[in-house]
Formats: sequence, structure tokens, C-alpha cells
Amino acid sequence: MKSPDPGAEPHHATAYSIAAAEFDCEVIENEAVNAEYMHIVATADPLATSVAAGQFFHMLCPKDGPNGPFFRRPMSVYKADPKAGTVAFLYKVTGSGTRALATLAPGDRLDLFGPLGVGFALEPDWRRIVVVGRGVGLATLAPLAELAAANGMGVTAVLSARSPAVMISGERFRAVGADVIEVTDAGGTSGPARLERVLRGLIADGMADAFFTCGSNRLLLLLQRLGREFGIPGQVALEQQMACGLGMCFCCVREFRVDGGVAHRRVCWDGPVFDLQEAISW
Amino acid sequence: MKSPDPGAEPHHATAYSIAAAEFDCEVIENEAVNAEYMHIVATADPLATSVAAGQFFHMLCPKDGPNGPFFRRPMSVYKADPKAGTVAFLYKVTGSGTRALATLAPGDRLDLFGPLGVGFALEPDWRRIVVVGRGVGLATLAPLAELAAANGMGVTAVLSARSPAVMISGERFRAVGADVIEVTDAGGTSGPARLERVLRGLIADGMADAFFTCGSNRLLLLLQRLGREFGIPGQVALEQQMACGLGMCFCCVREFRVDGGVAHRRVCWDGPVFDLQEAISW
Amino acid sequence: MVDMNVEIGGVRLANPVMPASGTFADGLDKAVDFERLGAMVIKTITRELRVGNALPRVCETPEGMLNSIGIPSKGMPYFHEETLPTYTRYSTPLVVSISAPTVDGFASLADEVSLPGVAAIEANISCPNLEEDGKAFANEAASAERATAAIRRRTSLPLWVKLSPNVTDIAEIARAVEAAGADALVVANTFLAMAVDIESQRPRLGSVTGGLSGPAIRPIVLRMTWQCARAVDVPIIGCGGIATAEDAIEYMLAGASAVQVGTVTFVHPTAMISVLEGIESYCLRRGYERVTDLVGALSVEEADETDMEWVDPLR
Amino acid sequence: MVDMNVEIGGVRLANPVMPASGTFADGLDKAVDFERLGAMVIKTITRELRVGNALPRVCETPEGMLNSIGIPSKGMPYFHEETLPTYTRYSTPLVVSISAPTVDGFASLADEVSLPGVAAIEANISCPNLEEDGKAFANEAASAERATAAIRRRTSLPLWVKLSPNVTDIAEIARAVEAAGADALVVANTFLAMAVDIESQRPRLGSVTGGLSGPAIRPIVLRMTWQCARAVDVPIIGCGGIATAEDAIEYMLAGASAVQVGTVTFVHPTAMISVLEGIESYCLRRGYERVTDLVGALSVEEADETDMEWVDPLR
Ligand SMILES: Cc1cc2nc3c(=O)[nH]c(=O)nc-3n(C[C@H](O)[C@H](O)[C@H](O)COP(=O)(O)OP(=O)(O)OC[C@H]3O[C@@H](n4cnc5c(N)ncnc54)[C@H](O)[C@@H]3O)c2cc1C
Ligand SMILES: Cc1cc2nc3c(=O)[nH]c(=O)nc-3n(C[C@H](O)[C@H](O)[C@H](O)COP(=O)(O)OP(=O)(O)OC[C@H]3O[C@@H](n4cnc5c(N)ncnc54)[C@H](O)[C@@H]3O)c2cc1C
Ligand SMILES: Cc1cc2nc3c(=O)[nH]c(=O)nc-3n(C[C@H](O)[C@H](O)[C@H](O)COP(=O)(O)O)c2cc1C
Ligand SMILES: Cc1cc2nc3c(=O)[nH]c(=O)nc-3n(C[C@H](O)[C@H](O)[C@H](O)COP(=O)(O)O)c2cc1C
Ligand code: FES
Ligand code: FES
Repeated sequence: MKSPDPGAEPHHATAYSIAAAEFDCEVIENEAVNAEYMHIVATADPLATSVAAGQFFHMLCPKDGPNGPFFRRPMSVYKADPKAGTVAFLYKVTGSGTRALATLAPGDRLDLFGPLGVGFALEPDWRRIVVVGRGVGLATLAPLAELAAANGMGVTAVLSARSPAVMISGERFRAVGADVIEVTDAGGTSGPARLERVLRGLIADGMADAFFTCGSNRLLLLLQRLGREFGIPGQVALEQQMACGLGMCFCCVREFRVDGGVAHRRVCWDGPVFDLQEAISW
Repeated sequence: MKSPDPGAEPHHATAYSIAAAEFDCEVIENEAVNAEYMHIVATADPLATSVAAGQFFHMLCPKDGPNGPFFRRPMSVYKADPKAGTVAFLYKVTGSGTRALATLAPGDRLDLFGPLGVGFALEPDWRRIVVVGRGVGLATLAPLAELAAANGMGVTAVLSARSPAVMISGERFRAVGADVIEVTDAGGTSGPARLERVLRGLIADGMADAFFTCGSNRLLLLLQRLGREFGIPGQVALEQQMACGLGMCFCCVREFRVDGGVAHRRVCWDGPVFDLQEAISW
Repeated sequence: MVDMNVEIGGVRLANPVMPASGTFADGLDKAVDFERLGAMVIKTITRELRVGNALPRVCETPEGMLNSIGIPSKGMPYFHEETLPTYTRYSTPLVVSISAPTVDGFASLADEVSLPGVAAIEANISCPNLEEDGKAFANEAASAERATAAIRRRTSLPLWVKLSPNVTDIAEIARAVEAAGADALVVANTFLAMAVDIESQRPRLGSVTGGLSGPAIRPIVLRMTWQCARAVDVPIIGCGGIATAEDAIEYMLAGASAVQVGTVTFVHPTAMISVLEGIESYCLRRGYERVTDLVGALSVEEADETDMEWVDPLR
Repeated sequence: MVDMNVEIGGVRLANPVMPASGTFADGLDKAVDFERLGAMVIKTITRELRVGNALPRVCETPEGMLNSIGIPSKGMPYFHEETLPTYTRYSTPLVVSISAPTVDGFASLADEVSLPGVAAIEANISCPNLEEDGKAFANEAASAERATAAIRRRTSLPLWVKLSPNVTDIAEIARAVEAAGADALVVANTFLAMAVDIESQRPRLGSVTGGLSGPAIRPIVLRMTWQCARAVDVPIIGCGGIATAEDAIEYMLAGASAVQVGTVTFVHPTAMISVLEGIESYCLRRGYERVTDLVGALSVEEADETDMEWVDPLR
């Protein structure tokens, strides 16, 4: 595919923090929260805890064997606590890097590079937002819900998972006062038709000044359609394999719909948070 | 240097054990015995504890960084305990491999390959032997002293070290009933002239049917000279960098005086224990 | 105090450490002070507008990585309006890496980027030569020489030529490129390589093959650097798998006058700074007053090379 | 049950896994049952008596090693009296690797080792050719072809030729060697490389340069295997950095009919057995009845190769 302008800058590419650094952190906790997800907490200095919702750190996972992990692994921040001086991540063990990460014990070192990327942006005139996430995407959305609540916005969180056993972060969203709607495949409640009805209900009730999503292609498509139909703006946090995490290597490009054409953007640098309608589902 | 026969087989190249295997052991202990030496004990099965004095294991040290350690590291057995099902090693932290080894904690795994090489051979008609070692070479000689004692031979152990603080294994030798003579650089007792007097005394007293040494070039030269003068046989355990440990790669060759010529032999396969007079000092 | 200045083919650098093309961009200023670098070498540009290769574009290999980024290029207007002003804000010399599919393309692009603020041109001749069946310019002495000579005629800027390691005799190519007027050589680009996903039974890179870089290749490129340094008089910039100051010093002892740090920056973003500081401490510790004293200081004993003396067959 | 048999240039092997020359000897029988191997490839022999290179002969590198063992050789009488009987005790096919400094030397040595009990000859042509300035036979298609043709005329044993990876275009050399009568190709030998000890400021190897092997090189040699498999019809034996069954399967998917396991045996002495068992389980799991079904099964989509289409310059 060829585009007229392979690298048009997205309009919200304002840097979040002007600095990033390599931090030698100490692991405080690294525990399974359910059969699929682990929760890791590490010490962090003020620059690290200044990370914004939707931004990420690039983690150096311990060596696993000759094949790596060689690259760092990107993880969006799940919780940053400037007072405690900690950052936390929620992750799923999927391959060599996260497998090695899961072996860390309290007291071990963890090398974090960040904060990186462009996080979520809240418009001051939004009153009520809807966040819709699935799987580990909820980890990325949790700090956004917190930020919105802190800015006096109402939050409805639609949390989707395969089964209640692997549903994460419900309490985290409830703790910030969000209305939480949990849906699962196992319960037959997460199908697109049902979700669409739920969302249309929220729109009708005036709860959806903006949509936010992460973690599911199907949800992205659904929100794009509803967003277009009702003129509701939104943002999506995307994933892509990364090497540098700093916009240097161009391995993490994705295609976006921009001005009627297709533009290539770097997920690490121009995102990982992008305009809902510009994202192209995968 | 060119030899008429680069690989003449040394006469004592009888295999010690017909099998060797890669063992996945558990570390039971890994502690500093003084400022320079560490003592590591690992679980071992009967094939591993059948290791003979002077034989070695090829150890897989944990990764330290991108540069390695890539090869295994050879370590002669310090103690094998078939009843307890353990093998122990005494080692000095010198570079990347031993540094990584020193990080292991009880419960960690240690991959040992062995037993390997040709160990010490005791002639049945020897009654009293003298072992002369320095530094970590004493680790290699300790099981020999034990073996000799078990075979009813008298053992005099001349142990040399920089200072009393880094003198190792004295008790180990005393425990098997050896007469122990400790000499140190710090005490001014380890000089060649003084040692020669000590050894000449032992020879005069009929304590030296054979010499055994490891760990010092100067000691090797001295024993070779005395051995020639008095017709006393002997053996020396040599070190050389190893890759395979099994006689396959020819990286560990050293030159030996054989039949008036110079022969290349593999320390891992033809040794590490060699005839005292054939060894060429380094 | 160690004098860290080096002169590389007409460009005076405050120190011998710089990024490798394609592993550096303005985003790195979040973590690294560009004023501390010896030079800034930017991602290869082309005249043509290009999107780069199919995804996935990178994968991990033992102590290394493959990349088939290609050269996504936003064209010359973007270069003039965006890229150049981004870097000319710094006082560090800017090296512009260029590539083209034809000899004339190389020459005219060199002309076009010979602008105020550009300290040197680095010609990335590892790209396919459309006039010769798509074989890389850097693969043969003759085509490497033609490209170099054509660029030389069109620019008066210092000209660095970056060689490919995918060749039988890199010294021969180094000599040809020197003869054609290069002021310095960069040794080297990536090794053509591939990896396969045995579950999907497909190549791990969207474009099947890609370039291997990182610590894995260092011993090979170090050997090439040593060979080139003995073959030519122009300075050599060593580039391949440098992760630490020790690695950079290996290159300098083997004959490199400066080094480029690539892949490791993805893993340790501040690696260039630690390389730089480590070289300086090494010089201090060993009593070198000038970093240039390291260059080629390797002492190679006349090997007795027993194994090369093929004696007469015994029978 | 998976049929693990493969036929490599006239030799039927019970399975596709064998050692690489120089990384195998009888001592390994302490840990590995030689009857389980596809073949036994022994350390290259020469007619001449040689002691090998200066020490140190090996050093460690990132996920690899350098060796400059050379070819310590005990001469032909030792080969006849000691080496051959050691291996003919096993029913596993014995492959004898040979090397020589001249074309005639290769031919007559091939003749001399064409003995009962020898299943195939592997010609290690990466050695210096004394008739051509010491350049390795394997470095140029013409000299590789001459050596192969000369050996071919003097032996009726299956002839495997082992290529060098230190070349610009390995496929060209593969074609030349095939045309000269090779029955199979081994891809490949080690990469010429070096390492420097920055404290002593000397090379880490006694002979300055040596051969890089181990996982580090795998992605490059895998690419070469793929290129050769597309260039010739004779079977390819992949060799370079194979440490696990997955690595071996990568090679087979890319077109290798068998694999040689080298350096990793130094680290994991039983690696060949785990490679063998792992290939078999993979076949079982994926429903392959014959291991030969893996060969060349890589599915390479026609890459859209956007980056290779150099569009017209914009201005
Ligand atoms: C901005 C961003 C934020 C993320 N936040 C989280 C999070 O909070 N929690 C979480 O569990 N996961 C998160 N991910 C995904 C996480 O990065 C991957 O799960 C992880 O890289 C997988 O590595 P691995 O070695 O375990 O898997 P492997 O499959 O072995 O990885 C192989 C390669 O593919 C890359 N890769 C594999 N899956 C992904 C993926 N989904 N996204 C990006 N690269 C991938 C790896 O980084 C590596 O380079 C995030 C990804 C991005 C881009
Ligand atoms: C048969 C034998 C038995 C040994 N027994 C003992 C023992 O009981 N206790 C002990 O402390 N040490 C012993 N050694 C020495 C031990 O193997 C080295 O100290 C160790 O390999 C150093 O590795 P490193 O990575 O710490 O050092 P580095 O210097 O980083 O090693 C670099 C390379 O050189 C090799 N090397 C370095 N020093 C030696 C050496 N002295 N001998 C052989 N190879 C070396 C390493 O194996 C490695 O390949 C023995 C050596 C041999 C050959
Ligand atoms: C992601 C990536 C992109 C690269 N892009 C370019 C490029 O555009 N031009 C170029 O000359 N070299 C390019 N290279 C090669 C590097 O400049 C360097 O020559 C090579 O990576 C070896 O150095 P290293 O091992 O330190 O990375 C690239 C390398 C990587 C890893
Ligand atoms: C110590 C050592 C000695 C070698 N000797 C020879 C040899 O005598 N003949 C030969 O053809 N290849 C020799 N090789 C090369 C190997 O056969 C093989 O081609 C190379 O190591 C790549 O495979 P690997 O990465 O699996 O080791 C040697 C390799 C090593 C490491
Ligand atoms: S990861 Fe390098 S540009 Fe995004
Ligand atoms: S270490 Fe390989 S032959 Fe001795």
C-alpha cells in the first residue's frame, strides 16, 4: 500500500513529558492476580511517576535463554503513585519477555525506560465519558478513568473478558466512582449485538461525551461506527511490536485514515493513543 | 613449535568413568570460605559422585551479560559424597563465569557435566606421598589426599598461600590424617629455598614415594628437579582454557616432553593429571 | 583531561562516538544530550517518497536483531523544512546519510543535500543498484567505486562511504572507494539474514530477509575494520554490535578512528554516553593524553602461523 | 511414527541430525549414543602432519565463540590405524572431512580416504589455496569448482562440499560446486572474525583472526541456506548456530535436507539428541509422516516489496 504522505504528523502529537530516562527500579511486588494476569509494582522516582494515563514504559525483561528477550517490552502504566514512589503494571504472560518478567521476585531489579508516548487527552468540556476495554486493555484504561474522575467527569466502564475469573480491574474502576458494566463471553453477555444495545443506551442517557477503548479490534470497530453515527469523539490505545520506543526505528508503524488518505504513524511516538476514527482496525 | 607426533597418547590415558552426563543439580550451599574462595555444594546422583580425585566437572555458569559466559567452566571436584548424594567445589572468583557462579543461592539450579578427564593414579607400592599445592590448586589435591589415606598411605601436605587468611583446606587435609605444613608469602615461609629445604627433609625422612602438585608453576619446577635428582615419580594437575571438555575441540592443548620430543596433549582428555616430568612449565 | 577530539575525513568531532544511521532520531533527545555526541548521523534519506517495507519489520535473534525497515522517506521537501532545522539547532556536526538506486541519483542527491549546516555526507551504498540487476552498489568494488566517484564530483562536503559486510573481500572494496575519493569509510552496514517462525512456517520478517545487527555481529565487523584499516589511509568509522566502551575500544585498537553505536541504543537509550565516558576513563587510566593514541594500537605479534606452513606430505 | 530417513547426496541416513566437523570426536560417546546419529562427521584431516595454531585457540563472544584451532593432524597412518577403526565400529555412516592446500592435494587425499567404511567425503574447501595467493578455495566460484571437479574425478564416494559464508554471493558458488559434481552442500563453515583484549591490547586469539560460530551467526547462515536451496538441486545440509530442534526446523523449512550441530555440543553435549527428538515431536504434532516433508516447506508470500519499487523522483 502506498500513501501520499507516509508520515503525516497526527494532530495530537504533543509530547507529554519532555524527558525520559532509564530507571533502575526495585521490584516490590510481582504477583498473579488471576490465572492470566500478573501485577508488578516497582519503586520509581518523580520523573517516572509523572507518567500520564496511556503513556508507557519500555521494560528490560531478564534474559530467558539465547533467543532473548533482546528488545525491551512496552507496558502501559497501570498505576503511578507519586507519593509512594511506585509504578505498577498489569500484564499477561504471553511470550519470552513476559515469561521472564514473571520470574522476578521482590527485591530484584527492574530496568524501566520512560515515560514514553502520547497518552490520553481529556477535553475540558466533556462531562461523562465511556471507556470500553477488553482483556489487558483494561490495564491501560484504568488510569484514564482515574484521571477523568479526578477532573470531575463521570465515567462508565464497560469491561469485557472471556470469563469472570480473568476479569480484571473492576474494583480499580469502581474505586474511582465509575459505573462498571462487566460482560463476559462465558456469561454470553459480551457479544457485539448486546454491547451495542448497552452503548446505545448510554448514548441515549447522555453518558457518552467521548469513547475510549483498548484491547479489542471488534470493540474498536463498534465504537467507530457509533462514534460516526452520533458524532461522538474518541481515542484508542493501540499496540504494535516495538524496538526503540522513541520514534527512531520505524518498526512500530501502523496505517491510519487521515484526510481521505492512508498515513503511516509510529505507535511509540505518535501514539500509542490515537484518534478513534483515524485508527484502522487490524 | 613442531613435534614429530603432535598427539602421542600419554601412557596413563585410561578412562576413569565410561560415562559422563549433564546433571541438573540443586545448589545446597554456596558460601565464601575466606576473602577469595567460595565453596559450592550441589546435589548429585551416583554417576556424578563416582568422580575420582583429579577429575573435573564442566559447569554451566549463569549468564552474566551479553558477553557470556558462553562456555562451561572446568572445576575439579573438591569433595564427592556418594552417601549424601552431593559434590562440592572450591573456587576462586576470577572472571565472568565464576562471578556469575558466586551469585547462585541454595535452591538454584546448577548444570554440571561430568565426570571428565583423567584423575590421579596411585601406585599400590607407594607408602607415603607428598602433596604440594598452592592457592586453589589445593582444592584439586584434597580428594587425592583423602584417597591416599583411604588406601593406607601416609600423606604430607605442603600447603602454600599468599597469607593465612586465604589459606584453604588445612582442616580437610588434617581430617584425613595428613601431616600439614602451611607456608605463606606473608609469613616469609613459602620461598623456594625454604620449601626446597622442607622437601629435602621429607625425602630424607622417607616420606616421599611420590609427589603430587597443582596450582603453581614454581612448585612444579621445584618438584620436577627434586624428582629427577632422587628418582621420585609424580603427577601434576594442569589447567587450560576449555571449550568442549571432551577432547573434541583441541583448544586445551599443552606441550609435553615425551621421548625427547615435544607432544601436544589435550588437558581435558589426556589429563588434567599428567606425569610430573612430562609437563612443561608455563 | 583526555583530548577526545578526532578528525574524520575533514570533519572535526569533539569525540569519536556517534549514532549509526537508522538508529537515531530527534526523539532520543528525551534521554540524551545531543551536544555531547561526536556527530549526529541521521536515517538514510532518499529523494523518492517511500513507505518502507512490509510488517513485521524487526525480530529478535541471539544477541541481535533483524530489521527490514527499509527507508521510509518523506521526500526532499520534508527534509528541507523539517529534518534539517531539527538538527541544525545543535552545534554537533550533522551527517546526512543518503541513498539512491542509480549512480546519477546518488550524485544529484549529494548535490541537493550539500547545504549549510550539513557537516558531511554518508553514502549508504548497500542499497540495490537498479542499473545492475538490483545488486547492491557496495557488493562489488567497481560499482562501489562508480557511485563514490559520481558523488565526489558533485559535492565538496566531506564524503563518508558506508560499506556492506556482505562481501568476500572488504579490503578490496575499501581501496576502490578510497581511490574514488571517499574521505572516510564506515565499516559496516548489516548482514543479510533471516529468521523463520516454525509455527506459522513463515519468515519472521514481512520482507523475508533483513539486516542482522547487534552484539552478535561484532567479532566479524571488528575483523573487517582491522582489514580495512590496514588497506587504506582514510579514517575508518567502526560500526557493528558496539554496546559498551570496551567494545568501542576494541574497534579503536583495531584501527577505527571513531565508532557508530546502533542497535544497543534501542535497549539502552543512553548507551552512546556510557561508551563515550568509558573511553575517556580508559584513556585516563592507561595514561593516554589523546583518544587518537588508541587508534590502531593493537599489538599483533608476528604469529608463527604454524598451521599455515603446509609441510610436505609424509608419503 | 515419523519416518526420519533422509537421503543426502547418495547416502541414506536414519535421521537428518549429525555433528559439524571439528566439534565431534570419540570422547562424546561418554554422553551420546553414536548409533542414534544420522551420520558421524569427523574433524577435517589433512595429509600433512600439523600441530594446529598458536594458543589461545578459542574465545567467547556474544552467543558465540571464535576458534583458531587450525587442523592439528596426525597424518594418514594415524587415520588408517586409529581414526577409522574407532568409527567403523558403529553402524552410523561415517563422513570424512578432508582439506588440502592444492587442487591435486584435495584429489589425491580424496582418493586415499575412499575406503571401506567411509560413507561420504566432505570437502572442507574453506582452507587457503596455496596456488592462489592463499585465498580460500571456497571464496571464489572458479576455485571452488576446480577443487570439487578434481575430487570428483578421483572418488566414487558421495561427495559433500562445505561452503564458506565469507562470500558476497553464496548461491553463485553453490551452483558452481553443484556443476562440478558435488552430491550435497554443507552451508556453511565459520565467519572470519576477531576479538581484542583491551587490557593487553592484543588479539584474543593466538592467530589474530578465527572463525565465529554459535547461535550468533544463525540468522545469516539460515539466509544462505535458503538462497542455496533455491539455487541448486542437490540437497543442502544446514550448519550454523543450531542449538535446539526449533533452530533445526527453521533450517529445514528454509530448504535444508539435514543439519549439522556444532558449537552447541560444547555447551550441551547431548544437544544433537534433543534436536533429533524435538524434530520428531514437531513432525508428530504437525502430522508430518516423513521428516522430508519439512524440507523447503517455508511459505513465502510474494512480498509486495513496496520498498524496492523505487518510484520516480518527485522533483
Ligand atoms: C504501548 C503498549 C502498551 C502495552 N501495555 C501492556 C500492558 O499494560 N499489559 C500487557 O500485558 N501487555 C501490554 N502490551 C503488550 C506487551 O507489550 C506484549 O504483551 C509483550 O511485548 C509481549 O512480549 P513477550 O516477549 O511476552 O511475547 P512474544 O510474543 O515472545 O514477543 C515477541 C515480540 O513481539 C512483541 N509483541 C508481542 N505481543 C505484542 C503486543 N501485544 N504488543 C506489542 N508488542 C508485542 C514483543 O514485544 C517482542 O518484540 C502493551 C503493548 C504496547 C505497544
Ligand atoms: C581441570 C581444571 C580444574 C579446575 N579446577 C578449579 C577449581 O577447583 N577451583 C577453581 O577456582 N578453579 C579451577 N579451575 C580454573 C577455573 O576453570 C577457572 O578459574 C575458570 O574457568 C575461570 O572462569 P571465569 O569466567 O571466572 O574467568 P575468565 O578469565 O573470565 O574466563 C575466560 C575464559 O578463560 C578460561 N579460564 C580462565 N582462567 C582459567 C583457568 N585457570 N583454567 C582454565 N580455564 C581458565 C575460562 O574458562 C573462560 O573460557 C580449574 C581449571 C581446570 C582446567
Ligand atoms: C532499525 C535499523 C535501521 C537501520 N537503518 C539504516 C539506514 O537507514 N541506513 C544505514 O546506512 N544503516 C541503517 N542501519 C544499519 C546501522 O546503521 C548499522 O550499520 C548496523 O545496525 C550495525 O550496527 P549496530 O550493530 O551497532 O546496530 C539500520 C539498522 C537498524 C537496526
Ligand atoms: C572448535 C571448532 C573446530 C572446527 N573445526 C572444523 C574443521 O576441522 N573442519 C570444518 O569443516 N569445520 C570446522 N569447524 C566449523 C564447524 O564445522 C561449523 O561449520 C561451524 O562451527 C558452524 O556451526 P555451529 O555454529 O553449529 O558451530 C569448527 C568449528 C569449531 C567451533
Ligand atoms: S519502536 Fe522504534 S519507532 Fe516505534
Ligand atoms: S576442551 Fe576441547 S579438547 Fe579439551
